[in-house]
Amino acid sequence: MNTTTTHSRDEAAFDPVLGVSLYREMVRIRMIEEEIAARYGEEKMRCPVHLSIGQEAVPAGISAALRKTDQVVSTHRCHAHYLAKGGDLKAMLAEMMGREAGCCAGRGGSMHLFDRDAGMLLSLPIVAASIPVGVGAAMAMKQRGEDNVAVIYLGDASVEEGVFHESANFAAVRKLPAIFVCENNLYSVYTPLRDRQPDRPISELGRAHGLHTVEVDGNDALGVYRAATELVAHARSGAGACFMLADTYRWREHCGPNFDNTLGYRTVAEFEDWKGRDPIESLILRLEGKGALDAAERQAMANEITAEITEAFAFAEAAPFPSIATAADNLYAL
Amino acid sequence: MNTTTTHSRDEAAFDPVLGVSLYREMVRIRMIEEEIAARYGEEKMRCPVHLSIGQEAVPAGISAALRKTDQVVSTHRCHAHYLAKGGDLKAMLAEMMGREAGCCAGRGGSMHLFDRDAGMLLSLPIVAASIPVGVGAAMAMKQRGEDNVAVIYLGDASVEEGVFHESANFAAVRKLPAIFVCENNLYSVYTPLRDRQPDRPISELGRAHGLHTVEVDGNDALGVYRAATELVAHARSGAGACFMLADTYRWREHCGPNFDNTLGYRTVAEFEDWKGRDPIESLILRLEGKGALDAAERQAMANEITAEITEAFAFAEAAPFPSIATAADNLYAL
Amino acid sequence: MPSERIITAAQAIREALGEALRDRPETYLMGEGVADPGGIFGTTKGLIEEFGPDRVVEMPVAENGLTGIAIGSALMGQRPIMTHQRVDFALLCLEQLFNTAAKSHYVTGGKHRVPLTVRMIIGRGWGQGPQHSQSLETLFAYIPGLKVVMPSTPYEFKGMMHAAIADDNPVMVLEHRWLHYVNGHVPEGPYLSPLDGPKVVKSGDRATVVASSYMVLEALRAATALEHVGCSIEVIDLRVLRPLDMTPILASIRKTGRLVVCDTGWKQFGIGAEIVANVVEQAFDALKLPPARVGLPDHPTPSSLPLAEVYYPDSTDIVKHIGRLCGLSPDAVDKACTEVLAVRQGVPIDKPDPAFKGPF
Amino acid sequence: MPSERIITAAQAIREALGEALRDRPETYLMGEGVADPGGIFGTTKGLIEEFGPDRVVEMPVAENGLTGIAIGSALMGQRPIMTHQRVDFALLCLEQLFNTAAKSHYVTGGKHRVPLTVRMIIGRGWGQGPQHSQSLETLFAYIPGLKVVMPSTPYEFKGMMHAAIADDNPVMVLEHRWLHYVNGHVPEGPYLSPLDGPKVVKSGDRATVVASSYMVLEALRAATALEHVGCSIEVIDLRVLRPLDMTPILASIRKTGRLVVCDTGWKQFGIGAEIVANVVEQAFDALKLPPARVGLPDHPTPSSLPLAEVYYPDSTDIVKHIGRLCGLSPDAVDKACTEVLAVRQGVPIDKPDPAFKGPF
Ligand SMILES: Cc1ncc(C[n+]2csc(CCOP(=O)(O)OP(=O)(O)O)c2C)c(N)n1
Ligand SMILES: Cc1ncc(C[n+]2csc(CCOP(=O)(O)OP(=O)(O)O)c2C)c(N)n1
Ligand SMILES: [Mg+2]
Ligand SMILES: [Mg+2]
Repeated sequence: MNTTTTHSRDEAAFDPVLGVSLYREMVRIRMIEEEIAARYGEEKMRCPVHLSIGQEAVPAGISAALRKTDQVVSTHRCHAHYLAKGGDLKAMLAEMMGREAGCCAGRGGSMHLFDRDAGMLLSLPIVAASIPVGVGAAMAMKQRGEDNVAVIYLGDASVEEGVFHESANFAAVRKLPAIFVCENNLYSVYTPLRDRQPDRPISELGRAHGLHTVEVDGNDALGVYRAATELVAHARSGAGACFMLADTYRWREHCGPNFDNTLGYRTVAEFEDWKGRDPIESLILRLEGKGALDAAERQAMANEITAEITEAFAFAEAAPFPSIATAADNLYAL
Repeated sequence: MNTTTTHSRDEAAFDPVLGVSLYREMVRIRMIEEEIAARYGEEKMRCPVHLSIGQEAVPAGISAALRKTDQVVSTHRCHAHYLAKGGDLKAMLAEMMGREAGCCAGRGGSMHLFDRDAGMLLSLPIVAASIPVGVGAAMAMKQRGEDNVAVIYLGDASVEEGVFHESANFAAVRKLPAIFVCENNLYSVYTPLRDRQPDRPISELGRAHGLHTVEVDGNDALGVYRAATELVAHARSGAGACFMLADTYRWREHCGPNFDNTLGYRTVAEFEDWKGRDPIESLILRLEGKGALDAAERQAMANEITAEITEAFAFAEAAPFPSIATAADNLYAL
Repeated sequence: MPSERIITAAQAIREALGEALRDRPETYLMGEGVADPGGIFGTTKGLIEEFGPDRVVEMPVAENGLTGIAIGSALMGQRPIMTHQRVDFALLCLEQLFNTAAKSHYVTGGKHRVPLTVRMIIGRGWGQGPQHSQSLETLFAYIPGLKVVMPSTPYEFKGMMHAAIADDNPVMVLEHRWLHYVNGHVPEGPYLSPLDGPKVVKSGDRATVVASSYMVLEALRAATALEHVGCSIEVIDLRVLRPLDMTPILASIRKTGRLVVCDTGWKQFGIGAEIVANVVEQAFDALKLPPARVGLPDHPTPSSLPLAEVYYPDSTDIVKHIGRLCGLSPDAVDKACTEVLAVRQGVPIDKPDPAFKGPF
Repeated sequence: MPSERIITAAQAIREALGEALRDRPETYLMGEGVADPGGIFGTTKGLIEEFGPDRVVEMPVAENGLTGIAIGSALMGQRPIMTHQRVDFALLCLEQLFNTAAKSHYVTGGKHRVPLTVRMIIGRGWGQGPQHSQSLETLFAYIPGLKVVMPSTPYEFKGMMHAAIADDNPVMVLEHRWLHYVNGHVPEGPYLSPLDGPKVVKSGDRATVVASSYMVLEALRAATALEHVGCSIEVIDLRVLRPLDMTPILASIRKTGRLVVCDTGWKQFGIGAEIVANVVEQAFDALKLPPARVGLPDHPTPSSLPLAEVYYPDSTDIVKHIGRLCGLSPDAVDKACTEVLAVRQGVPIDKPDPAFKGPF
């Protein structure tokens, strides 16, 4: 384990209403991701997919602390970030199917999800490339006197790219309203952290760059939310840029719909251990402990979400492909 | 001031013989640099020059702890590093005059100083570009089972470039025999540290990357030497990569032979304060305190060095230019 | 006589890398994924087990730094072989490649050598989108001091890999990902395919097609179909983009008088521009008609399948240019186009062409 | 009627930047040195005093990150103007420029806009050596989605700077450092020089010289000397390398039938290759003789003065090519060469040409 948790599960501060909404957000993300996995073999989604199953707590907790006008940037693994920030599900699925109704009009595929109206500024498939873009969004908002913040999602591998450091240094020196959220799922594709970084918490990097830094349990949506609330307030007030380290775990293969524990790059024991810390299951236990959400309510929610997903897939599948006459359009803005 | 000094001046451990040799090294560097400055207006040295006057203690102290087979890489401000590591003065001046006898056969100019025989691997004019090259040298020596170390000189601005972090991370994770030596002279061209980095010691970056890290007074050649000895032993033993932060000060303009305090980017008071901490004068005081080097001995040394410099300039000025027929030579190695 | 053994280009690369690691202690592999179970599309698979983590160096995601590290080790006499799973990622390390690697030999008057091999894979297919599918060989070809090669057959992949590793210069090896699946006759044991320049891979007299990488297969397919309609064209595999040796191309043009250049990158400001300009400068009088270029249209790669289908040129484009240059009848052109399309069997453009299985 | 006021290109740039900062609150400058006493060769001098550190953003040395930051702010509607004191430093940020900036408008189906201006200065002179003197416009010109411009006169520097800032695309402005010293007629107040393509800057009928940036001055100097020996050539300032509009060039070739292209970069795989290839494709029949290219020889810039003297082509090279293409007598060529050399007054190549003081 690469980090310590400073924001622990504080049952006293537990707010059941918030808990239920975080639960719903996480379940919705998981159900969408599982449906993508289930249908991937149909070859209608003809682009790589990087699923977030197991990692739902971070985006759920973060987005609950954000305004619509706050901006988010993401990576190749952007589905959950997009959905949690309020990105349009239909436009996401249409994008993955290469349709004109996709958020990128079919030009981008699954790694370019964005939704301007929702404050999801962009996702980029080059590791760490979206980090400075998020800092730039923070700078723009500061320059324009808007009191919004920018959240920059990054994986544990991103901090190996120099551009993370360049971005963090600038955000710190200019006290920009930027919040770096590092989802440490312990792997970069198949490579474990120990083969890529020295043995120290990743959060040390945030501190060394002068960022206001916290560690959280990345499988505890409420803990993420509480920490995020504090960081967002800090950044929004002009006090400076922040860094959150959230340990979590990806359940499926790096890219694609399957499980891949048989490959041997990680142990089944490790996988099972993390599955035991399922962010959704553990929240159910806590909600049930408060009598806040029973099985019937959960089922009703699931039915609602299923209907939404079914409709969105139907929409995307029926949506037309771009006309080939438009292939070269939008090379230059007029 | 950006750092704390952990290796303080410990008069008990003062070794006069070493002190005299460090003194000689520093005086030689300064006299060469001053002669370059004096002759620059003649326009025989037709390339930019970045003088090290005021910063002599770091290379003197570092090189005293190194073997000939240890490798050094440097930056645009490479004269002192080259000279201290045993680089050939004649080849350096000939290079600056664009002669075939230059260390780069006149192709490179003052920012490309190198001397393979002396273990001066290369200097590069792109900020931070030589940092990974030095780490690569360390890796090669480790791969080949040689117990040499690589010293990587960098300026305080270098740590703003992402490639520093990429290099430090890899050196740490692979426990390479690499020693990063950051000469913090407080400025990047005209820009002070506070406009470029948050308010924390630069050494925090070394620690966050898991490097064995120390701070030294960069104007105390003996202190630098003692710290370097420890770091070199650490790295050589295979215990891992190291980082040294050495605060010091450049007396003349960033590029060129003149003083530039009138420009107003730094105060005369700051300049005078640092001049008062002249690494050479302060060592003289300490040597005199031990009765180790009197004025006559210093004068004799100066005469010797003057003769060497005069001869080297004469050599370089008499050295032929490259034949234009060779302009395209050595594009590819055969 | 070609070897009887038939293997894929991915296997051929893997074999070359294994042989180099075995025979030359100063070699090592470095790259994101070199130690992965999949082993970079199979090209490094299993090598970590045989050679361990000091020779098969899995890297943090830090392309610029690790390139500089590879260069530094090369200056010390090591022979690093670096791999980027996609050439797009190499955009992060151009400063090191263009400044340090390309110029160190020249700027030291020949004293430094940089025996560095950089493998960069050109992505294609399955909705990769604009940032995972570029073909950036032109950028490298522009820089004096680099060598730039693009093998097209398994035999060449192995031989040129050995030659790149043996070379004392920084050699950029651009590998089209779909060529990895292609079969060919490949001898066992190390051998060198010299990095000496273009090669005639099919002779003919009506026109010259200069193609690189994957487009060599498209050109050969076009040539076969054109042969069937009575038009014999010469196909030249460009192989080595830098240093560029125009001799075989000029010789061919002097024979045929007609030129089509096709490469895997954007047409404008691309490889084809230099070939055409060079031919015009040196063999203007031999040209019967203006040369034509086949390349990507002037926009990023779209992810959506129908847009990708029209994005990538193929053998039909070559056939059509040849038809025009050689004055073939519309019927003959149609017939040749129909033939090449039939071979492709309607497989969508985002999947490797099953008919390109070889052996080549 | 040209403005009566004569200022240098550096002053013209500074004026454009100041006007933009004054008139458009969404603009800001960013770059290493923008707030320096010297102000990037005078082009940003004093602006920090007028606009303060939030609009004139001195940056840490972190080209890649700061480029991404500029892009992010542009996506949010700001209009960053970024400056690299040497284009060589921009090698560190090509990933952001080529992937994020160039592709965001296309990949979002037109929803994102990147109104980013990047100024990159081409170094030359005083023994800069191989890594501080490159002319890398070709790299940018290759990338669909970027605009690439190279102004050559003070009037154009100011007008094109305004146009670049007003443009909703990422515009790369490549500034030859020695053009900063050149004088010209420049109106006060903002005006736009459209980024629309090449321009005939001197008309003539014997041959067409297409030149970019600093080479426009060399071409004009050659044209004057050739005029004196009775040979009238047309000089076209390329101005906009991307998107490339060949119309004025093709029109000129149809008139003259002869072409020399000269740019500031390496000849091989350079800008000239595309111009020549394009002309050959579209106006083959109009060409009386094979076009010629003038560019840098195939090696890095040497620092040593005598090597630099033979490295950089100048107006004599243009005169010689024209002499050959137009069949001028050796005497006429000699006379024209002698004239251009006399104007240069024997000043060494590592100092700005005193005779290029203008006004242009
Ligand atoms: C610059 C660059 N190098 C390599 C890759 C290939 N790649 C894609 S995702 C990935 C791993 C990223 O790991 P991490 O940041 O931890 O995110 P995770 O996939 O674990 O969510 C890599 C190496 C890339 N996309 N970009
Ligand atoms: C990549 C890059 N960006 C900018 C420059 C211009 N430049 C040359 S030296 C320098 C300052 C370096 O400061 P520092 O590292 O502190 O070294 P110092 O000059 O103080 O010794 C800069 C910005 C450069 N050479 N390379
Ligand atoms: Mg990860
Ligand atoms: Mg400094």
